[in-house]
Amino acid sequence: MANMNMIQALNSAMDICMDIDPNVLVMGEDVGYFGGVFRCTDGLYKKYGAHRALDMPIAEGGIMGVAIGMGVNGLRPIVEIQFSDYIYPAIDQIVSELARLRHRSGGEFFAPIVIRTPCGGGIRGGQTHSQSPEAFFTHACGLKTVMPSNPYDAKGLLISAIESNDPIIFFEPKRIYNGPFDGSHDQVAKAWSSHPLGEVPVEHYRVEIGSAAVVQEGTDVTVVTYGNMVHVAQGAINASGISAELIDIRTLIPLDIDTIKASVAKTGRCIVVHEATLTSGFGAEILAQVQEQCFWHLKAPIERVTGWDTPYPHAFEWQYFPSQKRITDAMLRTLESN
Amino acid sequence: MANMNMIQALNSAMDICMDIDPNVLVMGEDVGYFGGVFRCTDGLYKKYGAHRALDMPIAEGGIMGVAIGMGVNGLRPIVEIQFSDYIYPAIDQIVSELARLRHRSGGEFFAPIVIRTPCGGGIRGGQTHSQSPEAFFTHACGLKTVMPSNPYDAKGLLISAIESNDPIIFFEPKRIYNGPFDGSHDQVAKAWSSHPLGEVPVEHYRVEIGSAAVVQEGTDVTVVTYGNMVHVAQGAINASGISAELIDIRTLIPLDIDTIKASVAKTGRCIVVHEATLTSGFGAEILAQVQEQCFWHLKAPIERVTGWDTPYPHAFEWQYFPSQKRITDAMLRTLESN
Amino acid sequence: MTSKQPEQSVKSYHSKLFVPQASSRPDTTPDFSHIAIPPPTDSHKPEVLTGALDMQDLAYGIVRVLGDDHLCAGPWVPEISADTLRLGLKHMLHVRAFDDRMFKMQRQGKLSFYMKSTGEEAISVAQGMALRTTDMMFPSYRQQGLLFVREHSIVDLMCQCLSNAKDNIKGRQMPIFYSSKQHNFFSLSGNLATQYSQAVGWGMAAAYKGEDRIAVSWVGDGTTAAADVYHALVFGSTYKAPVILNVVNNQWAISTPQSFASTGTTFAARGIGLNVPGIRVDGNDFLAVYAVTQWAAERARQGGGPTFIEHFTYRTEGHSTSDNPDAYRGKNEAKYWPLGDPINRLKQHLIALGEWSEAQHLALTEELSQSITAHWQEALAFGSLDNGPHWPVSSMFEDVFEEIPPHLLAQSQKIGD
Amino acid sequence: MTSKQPEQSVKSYHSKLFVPQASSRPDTTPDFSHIAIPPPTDSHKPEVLTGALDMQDLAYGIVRVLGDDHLCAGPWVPEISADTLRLGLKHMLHVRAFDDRMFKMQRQGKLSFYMKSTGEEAISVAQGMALRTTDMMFPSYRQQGLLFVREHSIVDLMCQCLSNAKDNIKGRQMPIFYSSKQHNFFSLSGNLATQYSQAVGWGMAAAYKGEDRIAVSWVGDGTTAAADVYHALVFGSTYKAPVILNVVNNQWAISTPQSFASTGTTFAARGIGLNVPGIRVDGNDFLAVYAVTQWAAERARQGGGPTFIEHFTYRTEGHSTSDNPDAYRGKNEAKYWPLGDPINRLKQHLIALGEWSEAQHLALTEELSQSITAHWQEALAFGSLDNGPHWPVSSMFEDVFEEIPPHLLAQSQKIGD
Ligand SMILES: Cc1ncc(C[n+]2csc(CCOP(=O)(O)OP(=O)(O)O)c2C)c(N)n1
Ligand SMILES: Cc1ncc(C[n+]2csc(CCOP(=O)(O)OP(=O)(O)O)c2C)c(N)n1
Ligand SMILES: [Mg+2]
Ligand SMILES: [Mg+2]
Repeated sequence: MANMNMIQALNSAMDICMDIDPNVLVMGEDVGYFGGVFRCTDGLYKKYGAHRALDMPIAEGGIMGVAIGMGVNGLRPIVEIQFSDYIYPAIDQIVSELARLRHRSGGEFFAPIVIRTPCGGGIRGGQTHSQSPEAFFTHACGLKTVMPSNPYDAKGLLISAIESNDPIIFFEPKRIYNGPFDGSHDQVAKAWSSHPLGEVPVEHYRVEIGSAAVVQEGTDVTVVTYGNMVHVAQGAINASGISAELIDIRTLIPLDIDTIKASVAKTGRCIVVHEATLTSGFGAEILAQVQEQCFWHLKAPIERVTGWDTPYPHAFEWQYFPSQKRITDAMLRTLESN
Repeated sequence: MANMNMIQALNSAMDICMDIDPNVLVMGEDVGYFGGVFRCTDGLYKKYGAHRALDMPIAEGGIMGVAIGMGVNGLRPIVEIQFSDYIYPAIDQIVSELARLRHRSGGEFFAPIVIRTPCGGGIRGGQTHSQSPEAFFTHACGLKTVMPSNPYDAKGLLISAIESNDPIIFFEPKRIYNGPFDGSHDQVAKAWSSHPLGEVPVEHYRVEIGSAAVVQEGTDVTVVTYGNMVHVAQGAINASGISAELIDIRTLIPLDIDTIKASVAKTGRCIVVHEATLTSGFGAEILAQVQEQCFWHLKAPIERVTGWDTPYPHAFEWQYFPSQKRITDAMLRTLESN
Repeated sequence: MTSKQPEQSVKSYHSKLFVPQASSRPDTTPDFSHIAIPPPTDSHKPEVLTGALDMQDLAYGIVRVLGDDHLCAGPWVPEISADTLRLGLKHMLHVRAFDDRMFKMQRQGKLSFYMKSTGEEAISVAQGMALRTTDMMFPSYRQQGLLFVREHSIVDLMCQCLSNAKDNIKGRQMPIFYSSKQHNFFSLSGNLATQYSQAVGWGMAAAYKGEDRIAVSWVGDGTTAAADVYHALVFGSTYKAPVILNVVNNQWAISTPQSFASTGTTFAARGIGLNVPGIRVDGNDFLAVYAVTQWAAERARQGGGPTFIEHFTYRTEGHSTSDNPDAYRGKNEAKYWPLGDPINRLKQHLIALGEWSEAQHLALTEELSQSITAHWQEALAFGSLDNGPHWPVSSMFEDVFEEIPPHLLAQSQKIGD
Repeated sequence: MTSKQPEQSVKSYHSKLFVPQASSRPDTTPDFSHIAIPPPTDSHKPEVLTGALDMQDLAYGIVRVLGDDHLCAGPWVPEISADTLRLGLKHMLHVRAFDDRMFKMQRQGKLSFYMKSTGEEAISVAQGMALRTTDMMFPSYRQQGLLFVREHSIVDLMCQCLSNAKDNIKGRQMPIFYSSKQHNFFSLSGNLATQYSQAVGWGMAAAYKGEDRIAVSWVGDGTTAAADVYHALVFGSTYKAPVILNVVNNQWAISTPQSFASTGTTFAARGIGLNVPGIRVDGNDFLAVYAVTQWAAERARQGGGPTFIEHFTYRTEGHSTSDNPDAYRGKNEAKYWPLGDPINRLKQHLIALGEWSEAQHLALTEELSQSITAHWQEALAFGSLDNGPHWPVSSMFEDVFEEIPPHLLAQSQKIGD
């Protein structure tokens, strides 16, 4: 075991997989010599060479097209999209090609690609360095969508993703790269060394894609969330003293609805939290499934606490980023509702 | 008033707006000389010339980029994307640029664009001529999303869209271009002349964007849907004899939740129907809002009847396309649930 | 709901916008006389590793081998036996017979859709024959000829078009969207151009693995405008990927003339500024296509990177079964096309060589037409779109992922509902 | 949760993939000696409506006006007064002073981010001056010089960077993402290249309306790989849109050298295959940039369509406040750049003309630095990102649509929660 932040954990996952399998390579803008603008691929160029830590032209659509061809030819590309805000030029290749290839070819062709991309706000990045576009990908069948909330999961999930034959979009909440962030932006930043899940095995291990984690148990309300917001929700739960069960779904598709169901069956109340904009966010899908499957257990309407339906504003970062207070208020409303 | 099918109604809307305002022009692949592969822009080239019914290179991303520039320079482009399955190359320009321009420039710049695009299945088009990607656009704040279900609405909504200063994605369910289709694919196709809303004023009129229509009243369950599925749902309601209130939302964003709320408050039961794939479809958002706002009225879980989470299959079109039977079953389940 | 019309804000404009023209429209007479057709002896044949700029003339000329006298001439004459030529002719005739039959079957309601490659058969057949079977092909939808060269089962092609129980892609795609891993023929996409940059990635992987296989891809003239074509050129050139990038310039993109994509110059020229040599070739000249493809394949294998080949040809028929070309182009425009018909030209060449005769041609045509008929009956026996049998309905939920996840399993269990 | 490692499926490969190199890395000495720098007299100046292919040499050479002797020479010497040159010099010095100050303010925590244009000032300043104020500009993020030429309020630029109550875009974007409709300066996007095809559309609209305004856009060398650049070229050329498309080749794209985008040739060459003339110009030569821009603007106004201009320059500093260039390129690589510094070159020219002196230069530099300081104080008085005042929080919900729809109104009422 070693202390790692998210960046180191992700780096370790890639390093291990590249070491095992020469078909694994990392590619993207500035990922080679420089090691990525967030340093996630640091050292891989030196260790595996320019051919396997491959700098690429600035054309996300081109990077994806090329990655698919590589995947079809037996490689296992790990593509970095520098910011998830810049994934849109690649959407056609992802949605029309990558996601559908196995199906449309009757199972003959597939491309085992992982798309890693930093997402989310909280870093003063304004509207083009703060987006959380995960919901788009959950609507395109054929893709798995993952978002870890800590170094342990990050490494284990990334290894699972690299070793999977399905295409996977792997979102990395950049605000927690260096430490868990509970939304208290006016306090000193914490490091991952202060968090139990900052303890990470140095060797190979997997965290299963499609399984949620119960972060902490509780009896009165279920809080379903992922990424960044796990820590903000945890902060809210701890500060409020509410007995909430906190679920980190970790994987959006396939969603581990059973774990959520079991919890809501127990608590009868549920709130869903994410940073992405409200309308048609993945919260709507979670809410829908909980409503469909736990209707008779529900004692109060399920609430969503999310980013607003506006572009992410530079000046109002902390009014946009869902706060502990908004989460606590939602839990309280849910508890009071009868 | 005149009898029009959807194609004629849309054509009339464009013709009227082009006649009024020289800043209005239509553009896209095969929309000029040929009048569009579905003939929606037929005659406009002859009447307004090659400069205003503008054939374009096959690059949806380029078409959108160029349209935005035109919009910023005072024009009001009506862009046709030949099939909504081919809108993905334009997504970056739509989501990152068109949708955000007014906001990011503090209100200084905007582009009043309508993107018309045929959607949906039922025409043996396989997975790349049958998609219903509307939910993607509902998650990108700054866009309005419209889908008419009949000629009257098609014309009135399209005129409203062309005259709006907001960017609007206008989905046209191609299966009902020529007649209302209630899912009975083994029966003789009906023409719009057999439908009251095939009677369309020849002159200028608007149907307000953001207002739903109660297609028929009922007491026991609310069926919320749009596009194609309005007719399939209506068929199911009529055949089953269930007293269902049928709501055609017509506009996805902004959603007329008040009309839905009033209905569910009355019926206490609700199902949501669309052709798009289930997960993170717009049905999830509708369900979420109904649950949030009508929780205490609900006597049964809200159900979704949708396309499956698979690409649209060529051979199994009628197993994929939501059938009257599936809608009836869902209504019955909802009614039995207590 | 009727509201009054808004007032006219501005008068009309005097547009200065340039809008390209078509080669003909229904009310004009086709005229291709502005196209200069050089004799075969006019072009030169560079060394395979020549720099893109140093062979620029080939992007603006037309590489030809078969002259008006039906004999070979010029520097591009390939080494090719009469047997091979006869095989090429047979494949082309076979494709044409197949296309004609399938088109008719669509018109009779047996198929939901069809697309012919009439007039363009030389391109896929000659290219397919000039490649190695281990080379990977990323075609567009008008290269069915490649599958004939690679001896794909004709019955199986028909079964795909019928979406029946023997369709290897399980009824999932429209007719003609073939996929055959066994034949190194990539799954066709309905989305234009996407396969172009994928081919480059495939080639990069081959180079990365130290192999000497190459990738080959095709787009139409209209499709050259798509972003993926640029991506293919940028990435292909940056990493010197072993690929051949073909543009089949058949003059039309549905109703839109090539002038909306060519920017008033040749397509072949487009690669040069990205350091990719461009060659324009007479796409109806079997031998010229063959020779140019061999050259480009050799360049790719030697590490010289991509070649951008424009095949100058003509789409003799409609775009697909969904359109009527008489609505947007001059009647019989194909008759005015100055480069003739590829089948007829190869036939005349073989006859001129004394290696073929009208009688043999007739017999072969007849034989192929009969075999197509037999294959069609055989294919129908495996089912049809309307009447089945198909794959089991539950198969729809397979292959979305490698294994069916719980939510899809649940949906597949509901489908009986 | 630990599972055992999968077995190694294959051994390692002997890659044949070509991967481009950098001009230098921290462990190598910068070397630009392979770049041929032609004298100003070497290039020719074509008529403005010359065909793209007929002026191809300009895409592979370097148009220069200021020679090593700091005097003008060659066919591109523009007609320009000493007053205008002095104004240009002043703008460039002003931009540099502004950049230096803002960068420092970021380092002191006053701004969240900043990007300098050091070494590239001649491009935006000379181009801005060669255009008409009615021409519309679609810049990337390193053309702040344009706003100085158009006399944008310096305080207001700073207010944008501070996201304060006077920020004309209401605190919505990061520093430097300016927007000024009044100055015909389009709203900057964080997404690279998107503005390029928009500029073409803007120009098409101008032509459609019969106006003679033109649109001008800029991308960096790295950004040339983006799809929108191709779209701009394809659509611009197809409709002969009145636009100038600039590539600022400053040799780096964050840590990635231009070799990952240039495909081993010049950027200027890229337009030719699309019938768009390409001109490579010495981007550090104020007079050459000015002259080439005048030429391209005239071509556009006369209906000749787009010109693709590559400005050959060097990014003297880091990419932004977020990176340290010493981590990925040779130390002081800028010192090795063979085309010098644009400010110094114009200064030396004016001195050589007898129109300027070291003393004047010093005085002007000092004056500008003081005015920047004064403006900064003034701007700060309107608030800062961390301490406000800002626009009211509710303003966040405005401008998403023209009018606030009910669901956003509801959200804006909840924000107090
Ligand atoms: C991305 C995308 N946009 C639009 C279409 C619709 N479409 C299908 S074929 C076609 C024309 C293609 O013309 P060309 O590239 O010249 O090929 P050809 O049909 O002549 O072989 C169009 C517009 C599509 N399939 N994909
Ligand atoms: C679509 C997109 N992809 C990636 C980025 C991240 N990014 C910002 S600037 C930059 C480098 C651009 O380099 P270049 O075009 O050479 O411009 P320069 O910074 O040198 O002026 C990158 C990759 C982005 N902003 N947008
Ligand atoms: Mg074509
Ligand atoms: Mg650069």
